[in-house]
Amino acid sequence: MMNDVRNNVVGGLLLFFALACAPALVGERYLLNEMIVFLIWASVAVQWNVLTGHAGVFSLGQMLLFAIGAYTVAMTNTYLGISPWFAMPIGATVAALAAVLIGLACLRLAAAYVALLTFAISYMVYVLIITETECFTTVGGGCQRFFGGTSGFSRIDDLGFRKLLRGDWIVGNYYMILGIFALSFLASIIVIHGRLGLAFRALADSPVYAAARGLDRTKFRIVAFVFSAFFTGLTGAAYAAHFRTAGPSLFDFSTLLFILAMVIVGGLRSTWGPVVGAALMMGMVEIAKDMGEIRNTMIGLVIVLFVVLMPDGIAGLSRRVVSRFRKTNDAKEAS
Amino acid sequence: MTDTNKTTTMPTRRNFLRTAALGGAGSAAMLASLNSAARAQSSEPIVIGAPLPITGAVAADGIEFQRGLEMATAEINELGGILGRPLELVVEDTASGGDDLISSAGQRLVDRSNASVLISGYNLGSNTALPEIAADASLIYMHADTVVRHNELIREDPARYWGSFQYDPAEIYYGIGYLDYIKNLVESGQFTPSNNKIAVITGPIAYSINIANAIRENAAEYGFEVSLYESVQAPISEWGPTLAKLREDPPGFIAVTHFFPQDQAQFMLQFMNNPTPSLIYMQYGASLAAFRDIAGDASEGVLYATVIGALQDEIGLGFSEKYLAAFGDNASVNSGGQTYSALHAYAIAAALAGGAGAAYEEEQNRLIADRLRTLIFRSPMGTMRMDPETQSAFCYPSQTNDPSLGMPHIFSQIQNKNENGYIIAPTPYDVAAFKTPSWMG
Amino acid sequence: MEAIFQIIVSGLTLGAMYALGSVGLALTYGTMRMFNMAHGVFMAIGAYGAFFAADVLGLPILLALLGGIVLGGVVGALLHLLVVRFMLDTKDFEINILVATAGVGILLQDLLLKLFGAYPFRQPVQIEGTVELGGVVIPVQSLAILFVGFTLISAIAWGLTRTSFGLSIRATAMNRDAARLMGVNATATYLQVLIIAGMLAGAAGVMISSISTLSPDMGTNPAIRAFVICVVAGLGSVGGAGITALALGLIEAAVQYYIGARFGLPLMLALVVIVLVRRPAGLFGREEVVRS
Amino acid sequence: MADLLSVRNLCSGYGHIPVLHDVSFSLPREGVSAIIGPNGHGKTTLLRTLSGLNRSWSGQIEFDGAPIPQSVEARARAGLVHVPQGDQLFMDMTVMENLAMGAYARPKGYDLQTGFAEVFDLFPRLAERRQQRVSSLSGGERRMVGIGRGMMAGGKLLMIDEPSLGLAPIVIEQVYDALRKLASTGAAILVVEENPSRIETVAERFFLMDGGKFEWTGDTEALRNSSDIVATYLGG
Repeated sequence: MMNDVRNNVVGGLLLFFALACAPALVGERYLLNEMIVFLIWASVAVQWNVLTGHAGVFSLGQMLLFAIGAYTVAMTNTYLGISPWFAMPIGATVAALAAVLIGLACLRLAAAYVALLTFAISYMVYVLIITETECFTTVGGGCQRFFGGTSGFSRIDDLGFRKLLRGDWIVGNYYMILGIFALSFLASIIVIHGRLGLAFRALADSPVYAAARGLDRTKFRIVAFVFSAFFTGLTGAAYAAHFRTAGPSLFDFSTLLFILAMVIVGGLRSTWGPVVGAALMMGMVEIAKDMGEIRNTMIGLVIVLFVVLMPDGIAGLSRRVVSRFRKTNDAKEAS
Repeated sequence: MTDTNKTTTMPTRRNFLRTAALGGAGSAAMLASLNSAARAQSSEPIVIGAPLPITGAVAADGIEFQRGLEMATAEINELGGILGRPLELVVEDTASGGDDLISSAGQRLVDRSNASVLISGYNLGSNTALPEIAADASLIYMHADTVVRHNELIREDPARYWGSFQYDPAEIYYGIGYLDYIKNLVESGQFTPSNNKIAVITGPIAYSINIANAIRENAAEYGFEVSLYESVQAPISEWGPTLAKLREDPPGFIAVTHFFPQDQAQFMLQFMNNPTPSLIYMQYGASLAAFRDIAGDASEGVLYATVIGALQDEIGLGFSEKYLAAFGDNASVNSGGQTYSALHAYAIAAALAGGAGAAYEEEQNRLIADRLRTLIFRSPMGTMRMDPETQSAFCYPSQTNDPSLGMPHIFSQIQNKNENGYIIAPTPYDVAAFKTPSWMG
Repeated sequence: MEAIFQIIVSGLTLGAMYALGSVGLALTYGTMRMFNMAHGVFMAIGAYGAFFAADVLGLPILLALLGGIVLGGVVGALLHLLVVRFMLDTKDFEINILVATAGVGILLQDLLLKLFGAYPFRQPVQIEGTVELGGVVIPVQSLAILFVGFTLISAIAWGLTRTSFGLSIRATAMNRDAARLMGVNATATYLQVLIIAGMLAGAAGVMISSISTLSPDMGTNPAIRAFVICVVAGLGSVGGAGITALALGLIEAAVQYYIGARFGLPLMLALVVIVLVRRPAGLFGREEVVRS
Repeated sequence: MADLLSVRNLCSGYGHIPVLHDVSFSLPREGVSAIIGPNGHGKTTLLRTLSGLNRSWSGQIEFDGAPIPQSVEARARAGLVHVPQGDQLFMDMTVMENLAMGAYARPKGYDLQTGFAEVFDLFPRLAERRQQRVSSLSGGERRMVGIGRGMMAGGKLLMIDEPSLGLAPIVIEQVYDALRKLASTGAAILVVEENPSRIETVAERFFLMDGGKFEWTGDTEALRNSSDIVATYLGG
């Protein structure tokens, strides 16, 4: 078990250093920005995988937790002038607290109901935000609603890199986001391959046996939910700090499905799947953009093909390839 | 308008140039002469980057924005491009999405397509993503988001956002302009309301709310009383409960600032089942052909206004005719005309400034921005003249008394369900007189 | 008094539309534990199908409505034959199918956009005119929606409980292996269920577009509502979905009148959350919830 | 006349773990046969493989003189009726609906009432509960519905998995009485039962399964004479 952690952490560090070198090789702001988006979605996907793949909680409320982190940064900055640097951990904590409440309300239930209840809650919050019409303050003749309404918040204070690095400010943002991704991924490795992951597996394999051993299913599910909410919220906060906005489009159903597709295409229940899935999906969209007209047709088609042909994702496929390779090798050695 | 359509068949090159001159107004001649005076600088095309909502909720408008740009690009190239360099249009889809998608599209145009300018109609989101991209890349960005937020942005940090222009007035002028218009209507004796109450119905989008609030806050000053202020969700198809409220206390005026054409059409259809003696004004949506298609007879009598709509004079009709001939009768002149006008204005400004600038060429782009800031450009939508303080187009008559110095805030009334509404105000752009709607007769 | 009558009319119209949208979704989930994320696009396809039949082919509206419904069924069948069939026995079916059908939705919506553009066409398949009832003027189309909704949903409810075909669907839903042991071809049943759900979506699309407009993404909002209604009703409860949809339509109309139009949907959702937390299997669902 | 069921070298299992090893046997067209043996040694797997719920890895199955069809539903339609372990009823349906499902594969003209009458004759308790949801019945009653549902199919072979599992002794008596009555009609029945003493008086042919193989086969008399063998495998 410790070996598992070590191997994965070493792998993670290699990835981290490779990604850390990227700005030196990639001068283009567009590409760096896309890599930032990749790191953000990869972090959300990694946490989703911990929650759904390992703890068996099928949540559709991940974008709500993400948005809570983002809105915390936006609102504390807009109304109280708090720096995004301070607001990020606050955002993560608020998201975790929200997860405690939501978890207590619905994690006793079976998978499908958890999915729907978390979805209903997040949709309700979304509708309340976008139908808000009373102005909280008026800025230059325009209306600023308390939760930002349909336009959300914008022009959140810069992280300070514009002053420091001038034209290369995006490199500063990149490293900040990379740090958060690394934190989130490292935490997921420790959870998946640690004692908590062991408990999850025990609960998934034999709920009765696990219960007999004194493992409380609901308690572990809530722990997993709050844990992943913290990092999802932190990523959301970083999103707001980078894009300097937070708005209701964070709740877009298409975004939710896009990230879910990353988890599934990469491989549910794996460790590295979501990262690979995120890279793949982002790369695919990038290629599709060059195809102009048929962009969405292609994205839809590729998602369907992946899920139908590779139900356990890329991680599952690579496992099968590796085991076949080992088998043939073993056979060769034996003969 | 339907009559003029018939005359347009297979334009010859001469014909094309003549109508191009009509569409682009005096600008075409100016650009042509600037171009002929100049030696071609290079044959490298100038990339016009267009971050537009081609898919998603507002795709209908996004596609028109693209058409407008395509048409302007073709015309300008026909005239020799900008100082001999042809234009090339590159569109990125913002998918009617939020700032992440919008800024990704914008950044891609800058870095990948080497766009020399960003031009859009409107995008959803916070309306600050593209000004940021433009500021970072020292580019010109022209949009018609029609938001007061743009004005705040420029006022706060003019040094950073020198390149961002809103080529129509902010939405707040709608509210005051509306009150001003109905007051005038009553005072001039064209219309006698049943009472001085206004029912304001708004949707959830900031644009609608800002207009509704402007009406609510200023109504008393103009001698009106807001008797109902209702926010609805979008989309909404069942207006029964809201209409029941209206019918309990029938107001003299109803202002629907929620702007989806299909929702407005449903409102009219359900309203006409049992109408109250109220003059109905609808924001934006009623200006689209879809509104008349869906509402049919119920559309007749409705007032609408726009701060950037095709005029029904020689230039405006010339453009409309050409546009519909190119893209079919369902095409929306008011949307396509926006980006069409913007690109023409940019071309003139760039030609005057000595050529288009690429990304990060701050010096050249600042020259173009200076030209744009002082340009008085007569487009098919009226005169585009920037307020140097907010880099938004001046509004006539709210901000200036001179119609040749501001983008007209035009009021139209649908008097025939088969045609766009007729412009009934302000002078000199009006082509018809206000008619009391049939349900009040 | 007039207002109350108006609220009832509006509420029933809304409810009938919601019901048409949700029953198909409930049926698919109930039978095969599959949430069809392309359900909203199926509605749009039905709506465009009817539009095409009436406007381009010039068919009478009844035939056009039928055309929209049939087209919905065809798309449902294709979804089964090209996608679902291959995924039925995979691990994580419930999650994977969500993503796969979402992909199908993106694909089909884009095709609609390519075929018809984004122009918000008027749905020609509708009946114009009004009738007056107790001082309230009711559009005939509202009555048509109520009629179509009521007829289709009763037909489904009757079919499910009173025919051997319906019995086999319910049996497959409750216990697939046992149903197969009785000689039920589960794969064929799933195909039939997706055809029926597609037809219902098609009908819902025609009805919804008749009182709003056609657009490739017209199904998104109705489908999300349908999703929520299925949850309140209890997953897979078809009759429950119908009743819940009507009730929620009435509540929404009343809230719009008495509290304010913007609170209609949020209050409905709050109700959903309360119902679910208190009655996890939904109002009509039976207890199949794993509680620790 | 050929055997009703003939199985040769059948292998099967779960995942990669083999459970059945080269099982071969055949059943005549009439009479009750029983598979006995300790739990966890493949009895249920054998029935599931016969009915198609488990894939057979290798070997041949012939049913009614022809190779058995592939799918579960086709086997059911061919007359191979499997009453699975743990009843596997349609819990939200009424007793009548469950029974009606049993006759699902029968030709269109079949009158359900005849079937109902036969089942209610055998299990009068079900007649009283006919409109109740199965989920509200007791364990014994559910077992009766399960067997009754199997009877409704009017198949050629009725395979019943552990009819006594989890029931109180008095209910077990009732169930076996019913089986005995059913057997007296001459139907072909295959029963899986852990405890040979329960089935001893009902069946006429016995297969002792251990470790996924038939270790011993014989008739009632042979079973009585081989109590030592049986004891070895069943521990008593």
